[in-house]
Formats: sequence, structure tokens, C-alpha cells
Amino acid sequence: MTYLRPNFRHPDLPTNDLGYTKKNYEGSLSTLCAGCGHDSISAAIVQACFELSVEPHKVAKMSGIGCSSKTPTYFLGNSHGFNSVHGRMPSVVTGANMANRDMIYIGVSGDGDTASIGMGQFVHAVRRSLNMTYIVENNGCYGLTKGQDSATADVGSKSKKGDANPFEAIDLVAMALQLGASFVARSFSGDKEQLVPLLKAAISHPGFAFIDVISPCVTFNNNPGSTKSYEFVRDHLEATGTVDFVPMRKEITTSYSAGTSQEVTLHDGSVIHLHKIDEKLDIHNRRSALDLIQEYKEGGKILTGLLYMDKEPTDLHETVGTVHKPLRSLHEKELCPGNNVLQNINASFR
Amino acid sequence: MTYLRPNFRHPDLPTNDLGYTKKNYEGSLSTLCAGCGHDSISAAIVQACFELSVEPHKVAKMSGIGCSSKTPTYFLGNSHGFNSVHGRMPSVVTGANMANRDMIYIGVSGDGDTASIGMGQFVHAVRRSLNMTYIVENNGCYGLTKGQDSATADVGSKSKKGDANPFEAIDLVAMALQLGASFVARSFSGDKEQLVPLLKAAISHPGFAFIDVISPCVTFNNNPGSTKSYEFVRDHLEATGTVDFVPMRKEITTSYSAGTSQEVTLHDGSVIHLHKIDEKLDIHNRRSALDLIQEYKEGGKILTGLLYMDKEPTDLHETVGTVHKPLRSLHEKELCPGNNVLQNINASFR
Amino acid sequence: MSKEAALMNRIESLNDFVIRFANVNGTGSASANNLFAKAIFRMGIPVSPKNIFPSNIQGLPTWYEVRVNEKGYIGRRGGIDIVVCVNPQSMAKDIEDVEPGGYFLYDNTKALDLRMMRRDIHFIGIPLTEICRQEYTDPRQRQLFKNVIYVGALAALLNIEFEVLTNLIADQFEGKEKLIAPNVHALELGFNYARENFQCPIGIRIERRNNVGDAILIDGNTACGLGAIYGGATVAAWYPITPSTSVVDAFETYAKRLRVCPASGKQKFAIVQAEDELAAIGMVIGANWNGARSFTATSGPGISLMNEFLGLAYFAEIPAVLIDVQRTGPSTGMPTRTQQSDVFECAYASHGDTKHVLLFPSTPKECFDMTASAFDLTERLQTPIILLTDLDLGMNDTMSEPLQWDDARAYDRGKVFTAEQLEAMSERFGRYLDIDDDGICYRTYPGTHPTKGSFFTRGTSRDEYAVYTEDGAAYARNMDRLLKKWETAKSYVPAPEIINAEHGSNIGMIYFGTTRAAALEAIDHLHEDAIAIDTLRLKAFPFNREVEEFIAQHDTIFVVEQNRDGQMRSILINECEINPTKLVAVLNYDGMPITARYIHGKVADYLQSANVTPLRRQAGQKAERKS
Amino acid sequence: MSKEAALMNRIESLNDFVIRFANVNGTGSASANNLFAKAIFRMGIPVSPKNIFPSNIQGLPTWYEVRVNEKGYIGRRGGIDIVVCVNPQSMAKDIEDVEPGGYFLYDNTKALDLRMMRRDIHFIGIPLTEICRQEYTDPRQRQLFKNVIYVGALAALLNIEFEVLTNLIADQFEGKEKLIAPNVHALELGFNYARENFQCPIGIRIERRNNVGDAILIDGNTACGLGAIYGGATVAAWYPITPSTSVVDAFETYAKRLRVCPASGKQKFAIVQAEDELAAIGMVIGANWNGARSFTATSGPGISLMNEFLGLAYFAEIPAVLIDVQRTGPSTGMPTRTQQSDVFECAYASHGDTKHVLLFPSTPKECFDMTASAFDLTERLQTPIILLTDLDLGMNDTMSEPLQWDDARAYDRGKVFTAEQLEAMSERFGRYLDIDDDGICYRTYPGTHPTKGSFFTRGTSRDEYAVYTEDGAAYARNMDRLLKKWETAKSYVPAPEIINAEHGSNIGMIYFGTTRAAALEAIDHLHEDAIAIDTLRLKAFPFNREVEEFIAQHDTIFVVEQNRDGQMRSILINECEINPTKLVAVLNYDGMPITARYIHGKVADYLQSANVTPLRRQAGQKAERKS
Ligand SMILES: Cc1ncc(C[n+]2csc(CCOP(=O)(O)OP(=O)(O)O)c2C)c(N)n1
Ligand SMILES: Cc1ncc(C[n+]2csc(CCOP(=O)(O)OP(=O)(O)O)c2C)c(N)n1
Ligand code: SF4
Ligand code: SF4
Ligand SMILES: [Mg+2]
Ligand SMILES: [Mg+2]
Repeated sequence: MTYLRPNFRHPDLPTNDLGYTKKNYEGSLSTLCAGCGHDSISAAIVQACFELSVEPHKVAKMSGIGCSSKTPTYFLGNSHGFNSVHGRMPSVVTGANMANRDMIYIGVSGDGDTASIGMGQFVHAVRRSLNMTYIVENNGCYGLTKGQDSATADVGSKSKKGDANPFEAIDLVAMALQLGASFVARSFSGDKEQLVPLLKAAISHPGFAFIDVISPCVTFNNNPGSTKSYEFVRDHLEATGTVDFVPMRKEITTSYSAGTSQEVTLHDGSVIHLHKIDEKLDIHNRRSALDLIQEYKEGGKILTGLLYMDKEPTDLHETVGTVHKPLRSLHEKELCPGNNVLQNINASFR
Repeated sequence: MTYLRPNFRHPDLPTNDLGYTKKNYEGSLSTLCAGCGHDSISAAIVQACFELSVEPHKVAKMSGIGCSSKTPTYFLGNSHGFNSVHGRMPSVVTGANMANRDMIYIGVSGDGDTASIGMGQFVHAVRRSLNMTYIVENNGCYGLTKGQDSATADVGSKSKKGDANPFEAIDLVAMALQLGASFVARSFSGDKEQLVPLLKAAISHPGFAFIDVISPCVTFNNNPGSTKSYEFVRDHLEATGTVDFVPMRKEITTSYSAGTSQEVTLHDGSVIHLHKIDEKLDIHNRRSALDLIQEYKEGGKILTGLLYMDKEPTDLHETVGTVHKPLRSLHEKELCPGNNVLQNINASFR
Repeated sequence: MSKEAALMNRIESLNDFVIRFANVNGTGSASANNLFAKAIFRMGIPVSPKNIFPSNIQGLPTWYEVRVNEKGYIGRRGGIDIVVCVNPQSMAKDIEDVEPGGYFLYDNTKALDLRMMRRDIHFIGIPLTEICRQEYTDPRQRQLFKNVIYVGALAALLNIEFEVLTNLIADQFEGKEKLIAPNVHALELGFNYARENFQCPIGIRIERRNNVGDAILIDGNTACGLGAIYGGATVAAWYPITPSTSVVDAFETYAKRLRVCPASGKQKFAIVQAEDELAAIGMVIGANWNGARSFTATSGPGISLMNEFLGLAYFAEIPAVLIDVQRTGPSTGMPTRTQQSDVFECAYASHGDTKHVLLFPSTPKECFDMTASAFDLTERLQTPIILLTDLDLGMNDTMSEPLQWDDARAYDRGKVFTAEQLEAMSERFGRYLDIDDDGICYRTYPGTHPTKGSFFTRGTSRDEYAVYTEDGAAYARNMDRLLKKWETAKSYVPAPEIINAEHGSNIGMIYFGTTRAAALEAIDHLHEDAIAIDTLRLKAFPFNREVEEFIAQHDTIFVVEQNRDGQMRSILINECEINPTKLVAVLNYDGMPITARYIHGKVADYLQSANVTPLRRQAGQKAERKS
Repeated sequence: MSKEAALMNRIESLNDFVIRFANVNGTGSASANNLFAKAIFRMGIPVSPKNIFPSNIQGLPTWYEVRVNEKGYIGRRGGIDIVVCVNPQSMAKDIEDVEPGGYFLYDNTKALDLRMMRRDIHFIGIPLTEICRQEYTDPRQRQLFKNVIYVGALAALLNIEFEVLTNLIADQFEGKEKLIAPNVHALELGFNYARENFQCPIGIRIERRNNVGDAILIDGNTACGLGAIYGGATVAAWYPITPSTSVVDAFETYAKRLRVCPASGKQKFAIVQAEDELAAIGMVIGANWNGARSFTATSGPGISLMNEFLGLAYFAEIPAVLIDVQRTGPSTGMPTRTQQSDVFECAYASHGDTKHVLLFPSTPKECFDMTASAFDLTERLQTPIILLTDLDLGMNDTMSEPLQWDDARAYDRGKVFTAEQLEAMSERFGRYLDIDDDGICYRTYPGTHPTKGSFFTRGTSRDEYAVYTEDGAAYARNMDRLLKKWETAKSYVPAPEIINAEHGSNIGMIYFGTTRAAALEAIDHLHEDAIAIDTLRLKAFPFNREVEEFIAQHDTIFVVEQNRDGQMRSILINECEINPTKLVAVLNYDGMPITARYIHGKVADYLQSANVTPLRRQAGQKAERKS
């Protein structure tokens, strides 16, 4: 059946091929900190889905637990969402996807949610080549529990780069590449120009698409080298032993063109060096991608952009060999063999 | 204090520097299937510890659950052992190691125990660069639960090599390398000449040493192309729907020299191609190791030997900065600040 | 048989005995032993074979105990009349275990160690190894046929109709005919040797009866797998663990047979072997959330790992079917032994205030029925349903009524708003609005309608419109509604099976699951001792009114279960607010299925010591036989 | 204050009121609010501040409720006399919440929306934003000092000694002196504005008392962290989760101060931030197995994930200390609200027959004492000890007796054979031999002796010599011994706190943990209504004899707890075999700490409706005040 287009639509707002306005892709008000990178990513998702003209209700928004995992509430208000438990989003998406292959699955996770408690499920979701878009909103810390280090590199903290990182940081992009993900990209929350197209490509990709998005936590960038004006406040908080003061911040945005590098200054004054991938990289060769990111890393730079794509990935449904009709739509008649068959089965047990 | 050497020692048996005979390193009778690769590994561990002259009781044998994880009972009878729960050996070793840095920790796991349920803990044990030897007895299946496929490549099943493996197989060696393990090797259960020295090197390595040992499961090599004599039995079992027949097998042994390749025929007649690493490889370069194993893999060969070693790894105790005396040996006086201090603390809360 | 043996008394019995086969696992004995049991079954005599196997793959002792009982008692009796021992390792103990006057059949290729000799049982030596050495060259065949040979011998010794055996072989190897002759030959080898060397039959004999009717011999796990097929399960996610593995194996076997689209060859089901149990239950929750019927099967350790997700499903109200084939806990415990000790863990799984709906099948038929209906139940109640079976029922071939399916029956998908309903709706959709005042709210499947009915599922507190809230009142309202739903569940779950003594009694017995057969047999024996007891078999948690009434109507109630802590008894006390003194625990927890003798003994002893003499109710005083 | 307001009645009270600060989280209000509470505390008046914060980091409403009560009632009272509102979002509701005759202090830089006006409360407008705009340029300072300014104003309005405040500032910024002046200045801004614009003090006043003695104001998590330091913990493994995170934070803070080797600068402790809770408890088990004292802290979801490992530790008998700072469940529930709802999950965690030892601290001092002694207890009993505290106690500054440590006290490491003992031993070492017949066996640390005392730890069944076995009898023996150990535990755990009414009563009340303060206050109020009630505060599970006696001695017993299902009541019934009718549940589960008013109301109503009139016991009839 078809439905009337949402009638609260404003005639003047631009609409996409389906006649939806961007409003139809927005969610409820964010409760994240002002200037949190995660909100920029939500906005990029809204933009990407609008431009792709996906039917909002054909998307399922899945997440674990964390500030990042809260964001599905803040985009695609007409989609069903599932904020599951910490680190287990991949398994829930796997089940949901098996139930209905005709929907778009966008999984949002954090670096804690994925690289720590969720590592096992992440690895196996990649291995199964589940048809989904897996976004890690990577801030190198546990935002929601007030800023403990996470297992990913201390993204965006220059000062940290000097002193030996106590633990080998986990590079989820490298892992995804090595584990055979069919679409692997990295971006920066504030770089709409790069992020939106990447999201569109990922959502359109008929296999497992992984995007690691560097997304600064404006609140818990616990590093010393910091701007004067902030010092006063930090001293104050240290003295009072309370960490409940979060200065209002603006989101950090950047824009630079392919093949070039870009310095991005974060809220605490520290700097990260992004390098936007140029066309030179053969995005159909895993090993060269792995080598290149390693190479840039050694040069203190973070390579961003689409790093690898396999044009014909095998989706888990092909591997399993399920029918084209969504399993959840199969009717009783199609599923239940009936009593005659059962009587023959009985016979085989006599 | 010192103790008398075990008195049940046979005068004629060869002894090591500590005056122990090999018997002192043996365990109780194995209950694994005759010919199981795992038993060969146990024997190699006994040999390695004997040759290294480690004090048997200074070793802790840790494992998860599985046929492989049962093996610690079958070696080093004078060592404490801990057969924990499925997939969680790494965390138990981490705690044990933190408690007493002066012991040798040998963790034995299976491919199911590590690559499936244990993936998260494996990754993080590597990341922490825990001082332990981590052995995966890799048979590509779940032996103890009767042969389901595991997440690692279907080791040693040539027939499988042809048809597209339904899922990307996880190469634990590649993961360990990429995650920064300071010692990474691969070997074959039947190759004592290679395995024993590798074990000795791993046990002596003052950081995280990972060895992936290909260890054929004689019972559940569920692949079609198979020797005549076995077919009869298999048909029989298929017909009766029972899988309780396990023909007696001999362990598969092999021996070949560095730089050469070797074909090894498995119990079911299938063949694996091992290539023993030659001195050419720079074992101090992660990326070259990663590239090389990938290269051989593409050539249908499994590269064995010591693939990477970092001579000065940082042990978790250094990272954490613990005292040299084992934490478990600290006395009350060294741990308890006493009441005066406590009264000052009280004052700070008034 | 030796003269001397002939002189001493020997067990004489017709169609009523217990035989135990002592083998080494991995030697292919299972199929031969099955052959034996099935033959007797086909001769119309009830049997109950039980596998007692080690937690390894090859080389350790394994036993196969078959009770033959024409009266139809298929619970464990206790005691062994005949041992067939082809395992030197366990021989000493196996000899000890034989009842006085019983029989011990062994491989006498190697002479018996005289120290093991017993003068009060009958030794029957057959040179199995020797026979095989002469007959076969391939060592594998020597080992394999050794088993078939002793079955042949038993046919002679016990008077099993040889033709029944040969037919079984024929059926078994249908399509692999070349295997029939060698097997039949092996049977004959044993049969003839016994005939020639012993006076057949021995004191224990089989004689054809017509006491199995249309019953089938099937294991509970297979029945569960079939139940999932018929119940419309499309997504199975699991992680291997004994003794539950064969549930999904069976589901797969039959799904490949019955659920493949003939045209495309594509599957109308998906099975995912998860990386662990946390992932398995996560997948099941995701699939059910998205409108598919999905289940998993596991055992104790898996249940422990699923705790967090079970709490989510309870609180977020997502359907899920979970089959727990219980084994001996705690921890890894005895993975190949049975127990009913996950009851507590399952009833209250996860932190916070939670309660879960449980089903307790007793027979393979119930495994099938309850699994199938669990999918209706979970979608009607929008909460996980845990089917609690155990290793004994799950992995042993058990005599059962044949499986039935009512083709008129339609799946009940519960309260789900369709696109049409949403389209017609003027008011705002509220996922957690208790419209029908039964605590159960209307859900929508993802992707149903472009602008209506979408909501956010979460494990955090939310209001009636699924909006996140930290308002204490809203939270409490929701928790209270969940309790209301729990009350509603009482009328949805299967009622207990109540069997009252002829004129009723003031003494009752409550049991569930695999305790059934042994309990009913014990009740009969007690009846012979003039002790009348009414019984109630629990089929589900929460308990409905009948359970409370039964308890109210009796002064002393034995609660029989197979765990150490009397878990079900505690739950009865908690949920029905019963005075504990009324409920007497009868507990068996050594990992072996409970026996009729054990229950009989415990109950008789208690009644004697407490010198309670069971009163019969006056006729009329509701004593009708309920089922 | 406006004339009109002056006319209407207003709340008059001295040292007895409830004030609530309504802020936006992330605006730095916490330190200012602490300043307020601490000042009153330093004036010798008991206070109990409670943080009511959202599960996010910035921008949502957060409240800080302080009860001031010179009588020393520090539980929640219910009702609010003064609201200080600097959060427009919540203003409407905040105004509603004020008791009639109460006061509402707000930022009137922006005029009040007249629709919110109430004629029965007193509005006190202070142009906080405006003042800051004039005083400060840096927006951060404007926001930060706004909070300090209203504290200054309150000093004037309530008669708080200004010097007390300035001293606090001085202490707080010791070492950062440059911050003192600006803060004091901000206080003055508020103080002076209030003085100049309102008649001070208002009806509610503070006056110095000497009612706090040597008490300290500390949160339970810090006390637990200190308890771990003093208890000799060397290995802490954890995974962050609200509200338990600050336990390990505190342990780290003090360990870095008190546990660093001055010579080498090395740590006499190790803290590992695990990848999840499964790993955290695994590490704790590994460390304890290897002879170190190790602990973890978590909350509900973590407990669910630790289930499997807890079963292993119970069955393999490995010490472990686990601190569960409970929050509102099930699932993620309300992560920043309190509850006592993990009791059931913890008592019987994991599949199979398991029981776990629990401790229930009520005060920060008990958090300290019980954490420290938990390490002795776990090593003596060789089983996990779970300390059950909650968000209310764990994260709120709570008035408490000062912490004490007896320097003469020595750690009790339990039964561990030393190398010398092993060397001297002629017989074979049996890890699970019950030598002392108390169910507790002797263990050895790994690496103790070259040839004696090594054993294999496993979650599978084993015999007395730790050898793997599938023998049912050996398994059952072991399970029975574990029960014997459980009996032994009853005499090891802390006894309950019993407070009998003057002449005793036939009515009792049982409670535990953070319910204490509110319960004792309610008891006093009931006493004023001439209702005498004896009370028992549970300190541990298993329950010892005193608990059973208390229950036996009373006809009606109220069981007060902060969960929906009356979890503790169920456990009492199960473990003590109590007739449920005797135990009346009083349940609060909206996520807010239970109030004295609530308990008072519930009890009074019940007694009235059941028209039970509490009998006083005759003197002599054991009515002595136990504690
Ligand atoms: C089982 C469990 N453990 C711990 C927590 C507490 N917790 C909530 S969010 C979080 C980490 C979030 O970090 P990340 O995934 O990076 O998200 P971010 O907030 O940084 O965006 C943790 C540990 C939880 N909710 N559940
Ligand atoms: C939590 C849990 N899930 C499942 C099992 C059942 N189980 C026992 S061993 C095993 C897999 C063993 O495979 P692997 O680690 O490769 O060891 P192998 O037997 O092949 O040597 C499984 C799934 C278990 N013991 N615990
Ligand atoms: S804490 Fe960090 S991650 Fe969380 S919302 Fe604030 S800025 Fe974003
Ligand atoms: S099943 Fe396989 S892995 Fe297990 S013992 Fe037998 S051969 Fe070894
Ligand atoms: Mg993060
Ligand atoms: Mg394996």
C-alpha cells in the first residue's frame, strides 16, 4: 500500500526524490555536550540519508551504550531504533538483519563500546560480512563514564603523542581491513564534505561497511598542555575534586581537499594531523591500504577517506543461502510442514 | 629454603641443570584421542621446560575449556594448573601475573577458545603485553563439542581450500602481529624440531609470546575426499547417525629444514603445505612479517617458524610500575598505612 | 553356563529388567546398543535407554543402560540385572554393580582376573576379540563389529526375535545396502556362538507384547528442534555446548529437508553459529525485535552468560525463545551428567527486579509441543520464554506419544499494529500504553509505516511513549505494569498435570520435567504400601491458581527435584507465599537421573519417621482424577 | 520580601529543613553546593546532601538536595522547604515541589513567568546572571561564580556564619591560593545582595550546634576504596560503570599516596582497567588464586556479566571481593538512580546450585570496615564475598563515625599450607580434604614447593585430591561439603544490629543498607504514635541464628527494602524457612532513596487496617537494648 506524504511538510523546504524534507530525517533534541563531535556525525547521517532518499522507516538504527550510542535518538525520528547493551550492538544487528534483509542497518558505536567490551562481536560481525553500516564515533575515551582512556589511540591529543602511550592503541580500521571488511573508511566528525559522501557510500554498500570517525570529546580531553583561559577552571575543578564543569564549546569543523594534509586544533588546544587520501591509493587492495595507513601513522598523520572497498562483497544472507523474501514475512503456510509430514517423521522413530 | 631433590628420581635418567629428570615435568595420563596433535604439543612443552631447566613449580599452567584446554593436566604435574572457563584464560592469567611477577605463565587455548568466545580477551592480553606464553592448539574446529567449524582457517584441509570458505578465516598470527605482540610464531604439532626451540624461546621471552600451533584433530576432520578404508566406517556412522567411532590413529610427525617447504598428509588424506621460515626474514619488522605470511598464504602455503620478536618488550608490570617484589608476597606492614594516617584522612573529611 | 552357576539362584524375569553395556567411548558401540534397545521396542515392549558418557571424545568408559519394562515404567529403576562389559578399564566396578543372581557378559578372549570373580552372579564369557580377529582384517572393522556381535549374542540369550534385528539393520542402512550383509553376518556370529555355548534363554527373557502402541522412541532435543520447525522459527543463533548442541542440529537437519524453497533451492530459515552465548542471545533478541521467530539453545554456562541480555529482553519487552538443556552444575560441573539446577538462575535471571516465564517439558512430545507454543507465548507476552529440559530428556531416546500437529492451528503473533492500523490511527502511538489493561502493550515491527509507529527500544527507563525518562513515577508505573503482565501470564501458560489418588489424599507430591516417570512409578509402589498420594506436575512458571489450590488442599507435600538446594521448592514458597514447613524436599543431585526406588524410599522413610498416615479424602471431596 | 508574602504564613524552623538546588549539569554547581552543605556541617549541625543527577554529562537538570536536621536524622525526609533554582528548564516543576509556606530562590535577571506563580510560597529573586555579567568577562567564570554567589546569598538568608564559608574556601584552595580571593569575593556579592534586598534571616535559620561530634562527611565509595587499601588489596581490576567508578578511583588516589615505595617510586599495588566486567572478575579470580588480595567494583549490568565466573569461584573455591554499588535496574534501567535490587542476583549468581556470601553496609564507616574485613572473610571461606552498597550511599557525602583501624589487628589469610608445612607432610596433599570438618579445606599458593602441594584448579567436578571425576558420589560429597562451609560461614559473617523498643514489642522491622537512617527515624515517629517496634538490621547473608530468633520472637515483621519484588524478604523466607504471612513487605522502588515519611505511612496504615496493636513485652522478657 502507499501512504500520503507526511502532511506537516513545509512547502518551501527542499525535498528529495521521495518528496521528503530533511525534517523527515531528523530526530529528537540531543542531550550531548554542546560541541560534541557526535552531534556533527548525527547531522551528517541525516544529510546522507536525505540525499540518498532512503525511506526513513526502512532504516533500523542500532547502538550499544555510551554517549555515541545515545545518538540514534537524535537522528531519523521515523526509524525504529534499538539502544541495546554495552558492546553488543553487532549481535543484535545480526539477528535483526537475518530477520529482514530488506532494511538498511546503521549501527552506531563508540570506541569503548567496540574496542573494549565489544571487540569480540565487532570482529565476528566483520567476519560474517553482515550487510550493515558500522560507525565508530571515536573519541579515544569513555565519555559517558567521565573520560577514562579507551583502547583506541588517544585521538586528537598531540601532547600524548610524545610520551609513550602506556598500551598499544588498537586501530579499528587496520583490524577491519585485516579481518576482511568489504568497505573501510576513516573520517573526522567536523568534516562534513568528506563524511557525508562516505556515509552515503557506506549505506549504499551491499556488505559490511566500517567507518571510524574521529569525534573529539569536548569534555574529557584530560591533557595538560592547554589554553590559558581553561587552566583557571581546571585548577578550580581539580581543587574541588568535582568534574561537573563543562564549558560551552563550538563544534570543530574542518575542510580540506584530497591529497592534502590538514592541522585541526581541538578544544584543549592540542592538534591532530589529518591527511585526506588521494586518488593514488588503490582502494581495491587491502595490503596497500594497510601499508599506507601504517606509513602515515609513522609520520604522525592520520589517513582519512575511503581506504578499501570490495565492489562485490558477499552478504551473510548469500553465505547462509536464505530466500529473497524477508524471513520475518514468511507466512505460516510457508513455514509449517503440517501434520502429514509429522506423521511420517513419527514413523521414522519407531 | 631449599629442598631435597625429588627422591623417586631414577639415577640412570638424564637430568637437567637443576637435577630434574624429564619425569619431573610430565603430567597425568592424557584422555585425548589417540594421535591427537594436542598430545604432541604437551610432549613438546615437557621437553622445552626440561631443557630450559625451569623449576616445575614456578610455572603456572592456565587454560580455558576444550580438548586443548584440558592438556595442562597432561604436562608439568608439579605445577599448579587452572582450567578456568571457556574463552577467559587471558583474564585469569592477567590477574595471576599481577599477583606474582616471578612465575612463568603458560596459557594453553584452542582456536574456539581464543578466536570465538575468547577473542576480546585475547586481543586485550596482547595489547597489555602480558608476560606469558600464549599457545593456541589450532585444529580449526571445536573438538570437545564434536567438530563444529571454528573461526580459524580450516587448518590442514586441502579439499576445503578449493571451495570458498563460507567465512573469512581469522588468522590469529596476523592479529597478534598487528596488535603489537612482542613474540609471534607458528608451528606444527608434529614438528618437535621446530616446536621445542620455539617454546623455549617463547617461555624465555620477557613479554607476550604467542605461538599458533597447527594441531590436527584426528577425529573431526569432516571433509569428503578421504581414504578408502575410512569411507566404509564413515558411511556406517552416517547411516546410524552416531559419531562415536574414533579409529585409532598415530600422531603425525614431520621434520624439514629451514627455508624449505614440506607437504604433510593428514589422517583423512588431505595435505597441508608448510613452509619453514628462513633466516632471510627480518624477524624484527612487523610489517614485513605480515606481508610475508600473507604472501605465502596466497601461494597456498602456511609459513611456520618465529615470525616476529621484539627483544625488549615492555611487560605489563613495567607499564603499571609495580614493585619488584611479587605483590602477593607483600606483608601487612608494607600494605597497611595504619591508624594514624587514617585519622589524618578523617580530618580531611570534616 | 557353568554347573555351579546353574546351582545358585539366578534372576528370573520376563520383559522386566535392567541391562547395562560398558564400553569405551569412540569404539562405535552406540549404534549397536541402539540396535538392541530398538529391537525390544519393536517387539512391543517399553524400553528406556540411557547414555552415561564421559566428557571426552575417545578412550574413556561409557555406559548404556537400558531398562526393559512391559508395564511401561520408563524411569530409572536403580540396580542392574545384566552387564555387558567390553571395557577392561571399568570391569571391576561393572562386576560389583551386578545384582546378586544377575548376569555378567564379557569378552573372555583374555581370561578374567580371578580377583574380580563373584560367586553370586553368572558369568557369560564370549571371545569377542578372538572372533573378530578371525573374521576381519581391517582393525577398524574388528572394533566396530565387536559391538554388533554381542548384540547378536544377546538376541540368543534373551530370546530377541532375530528377524526384528535384521529388519532394523535393513532400515538403518537403507541406501547403503552393501553394509547390510556384513552387519547381519556379525549378528549371526554372536547369535550362533551364544546358542552353541550357553543354555538359551537365560533366566531373563523377552517375549513379544503389544505395550508400546503408536509410541515413538525419540530424544527430547530432536523433538525441540522439530517443535521450532513447526512453531515457525526462522532464525536460530547458537553456540555449541553439551548437552544442547543436538537441538540446533535437529532443527538444521529438518529445516534442510522441509524448509527449502524447491524453486530457488534457497532456505526459509537462517542458522548462525555465534561466537559465544552472549552473541547468540543478542541475535535472537535482534531477530525477534524485527518480527521473526527466533530461538537459541544452550546449557548452564550459556545461561550465566546470557544474564545481561535476558534482563534487557525482560525490561524492553522483546520476545525470545531459549531452550536450556540442563546439565550438572555449578560452573562446568559434570557436563555429561543431568540435573535440574538452573531453575533459580532462569526464573530470576539478571540484576534488578526480573522474573522470567519457564516451561518444563517431561516427554519428547512435550518438548515438541512446548517449543512450538513457546513462540506463540513469547510473542503474546513480549518477554523471553525459557524451556527447561535436561540432558536426560534431551539426549536419551525416550518413549513418547507420537507428535501431533493440528493443521487448523494458527500462529498467534501477539499484539502487533499493522500498517493499516497505524494509518487509521489518529492518536499518538504509545509503545508502552497498556491499552487492554492486561499489562501487555502493542508493538510495531520496524519498517511498517513511513511516519507512524516508529519507536525507540532501550534498556533504560522510558515512558508510555518509549521516550527516555528518569522520572521515578514513570519508572515505577512501568515496573508495576510488568507485574500486571506477569499476572496475565499465569493464565497463558500451560496448567499443571494433577493426578489424584483414587479417593484423594491429604498428602501430595509436586515434581516437574524428567522426574515424572520415576515419580509416577514411586507413587504406584507407595500405593502398594497402602500410601495414597496426590500428585501435581508443574508445567510452567509462573504458577497458576491450580498450583496454589493443590498446595492448599494438602497437609504435607513432597517436592521432588534433581538439584541440591530445592530450587523449585523455594520458588513455590516465594511465589505462592506458602508456609515452608508444608513442603518436604526430596532431592537427587548426583548427576544421574532420579530413580523410582530413591523417591519411594525417601517418601516412605519420611512418612514413617513423621508417622504421618495419609488420610483418604471422603468421596465427593473433589477426588476426581484430573488427567 | 514582598509585603504580601510577609502576610501569608511561612515555614519557620531552626536547624531543621530540606533545601534543594536545581542546576543544569556541567555548570560547576557541585562544588558550590558542597560548600553550602559542608558549612552547615562545620557549624555542628547534621546534614545529608544527596545528588540527583541525570545520566548524561552536560545540559540536563540536576538536583542537589540537602537535609539539615540538628536531631541527626540524615535519611531523606520527603518534601522541600527551600528551592534554589538556577535552571529555567526545571523551574515549573521546582516551583510546584516547594512545601506551602516554603521559599523559592531564583535568578530574576529574566522576569518570572507569571503562570508559574504560587501565592502560598515565598519567591526570592536574585539577578545572578546580571551580577555576573557586570563582574566577570570570561563566560566560564560568569557561569562558575554564579553558583558561589547564591551560596553567599544563602549565608545571609539562613544565617550561615560567613567565616565558616571563607575558611572552607581557604582549605579547598590550599596550594592554589590565587583562587581564594575571587571565590570569597563571589560569596560576598551574594551575601551583600541578600542583606540589602531581603529581611535576613528568613523563617528558616541556622544556628551553631555541637551535634556532629567527631563525625566525618564522606561518600561510601571513597570509604570502600580506603577499606581496600587497609584490607591489603594489591590487585584491583575493574571496568567503568556508574555508580561504582569512584570506588577504584578512590583506591587509586590513596594507593598513589600511601602505597608507593619511597625508594624506588614503584607501586605496591596494580590497577588494571579491564576490557569488560567478565575480564575484570577473571583477573580478580586469577590474582586471588595466586595469593594476592584482589577486588573489583561494579554495578548491576556488571554483576550479570560476572555470573559465569562467580559460579566458577564458588565451585572451585577461590577468594574474590566484589563491590556492587547498586543502581536502578533491570537492564540499564536508571543508571543514576538508587535501588537495592541486585540482592537476589548476587545471592544465587550463576547456574547450578550456588549461594554467595553478601555484606550490607549502611554507613561509610561500614563501607570501610566491611570492605577491609571482606578480604579476611573471602580468604577464610575461600568463596567470593559480594559487598552490596548502592548509589545513595556510594556517591553521596554521608555523615559517618570516623574511620578507625586497630593497628594490632592482623590479616587472616585463611587456611594455606606453607612450604614448611608441605615439606613436613608425609601424607598426600588433598586440596579438597575437609580436614577440620568445617567444610573449609587447605589450599596452597602456586609455586610454594617443588614437589608437594601442587594441584589443578577447575570448574569441573573433582575429588578430594582435585583429580577430575565424573563419579556421582564424589560430586555429591563435594556439594554437601560446600553446604557445610555455608553453615560455617554463618558464624564468620557480622551479626545483625538489633535495637529493641524500650520494653520490646511483638512487632519487628527488618531492613538493611541505606534504609537504615530513614527506618530509624520512622521508628521514632511511630513511637510518638505509641507504636513500639523492635528492629533488626541485616549486615550479611547467610543469616545467623540471631536473625532466626528475632523473626521467631515477633508476630508481625515489616521487611523494608528498596526494590519491587521484596527480594530480601524472599531470601529470608527461603533460608530461614519462615512462614511468609509473618513478613510484611514495605517496598520503595522509584529510584529515589526511601524516606522516613514513606516507611512511617506504610507501617501505620498496615497496623491500622490489620488493626494490630503492638503489645509491649513484659519487662524481663529479653527487652534489653542490644546495640
Ligand atoms: C555492562 C556495562 N558495563 C559498563 C557500563 C558503563 N558504561 C556506559 S557507557 C560506557 C563507555 C562508553 O564509551 P564509548 O563507547 O567510547 O562511548 P562514548 O561515551 O565515548 O561516546 C561504559 C563503560 C555499562 N553501561 N554496561
Ligand atoms: C560458556 C561455554 N560455552 C560453551 C561451552 C562448550 N564448549 C566446550 S569446549 C568448546 C569448544 C572447544 O574448541 P577449541 O577451543 O577449539 O578446543 P578443541 O576442543 O578444538 O581443542 C565449547 C564450545 C562451554 N564449555 N562453555
Ligand atoms: S562527554 Fe564527551 S562524548 Fe559525551 S557528550 Fe560530552 S563531549 Fe560528547
Ligand atoms: S576430538 Fe580432536 S581435538 Fe579432541 S582429543 Fe580428539 S583428536 Fe584431539
Ligand atoms: Mg568513546
Ligand atoms: Mg579447536
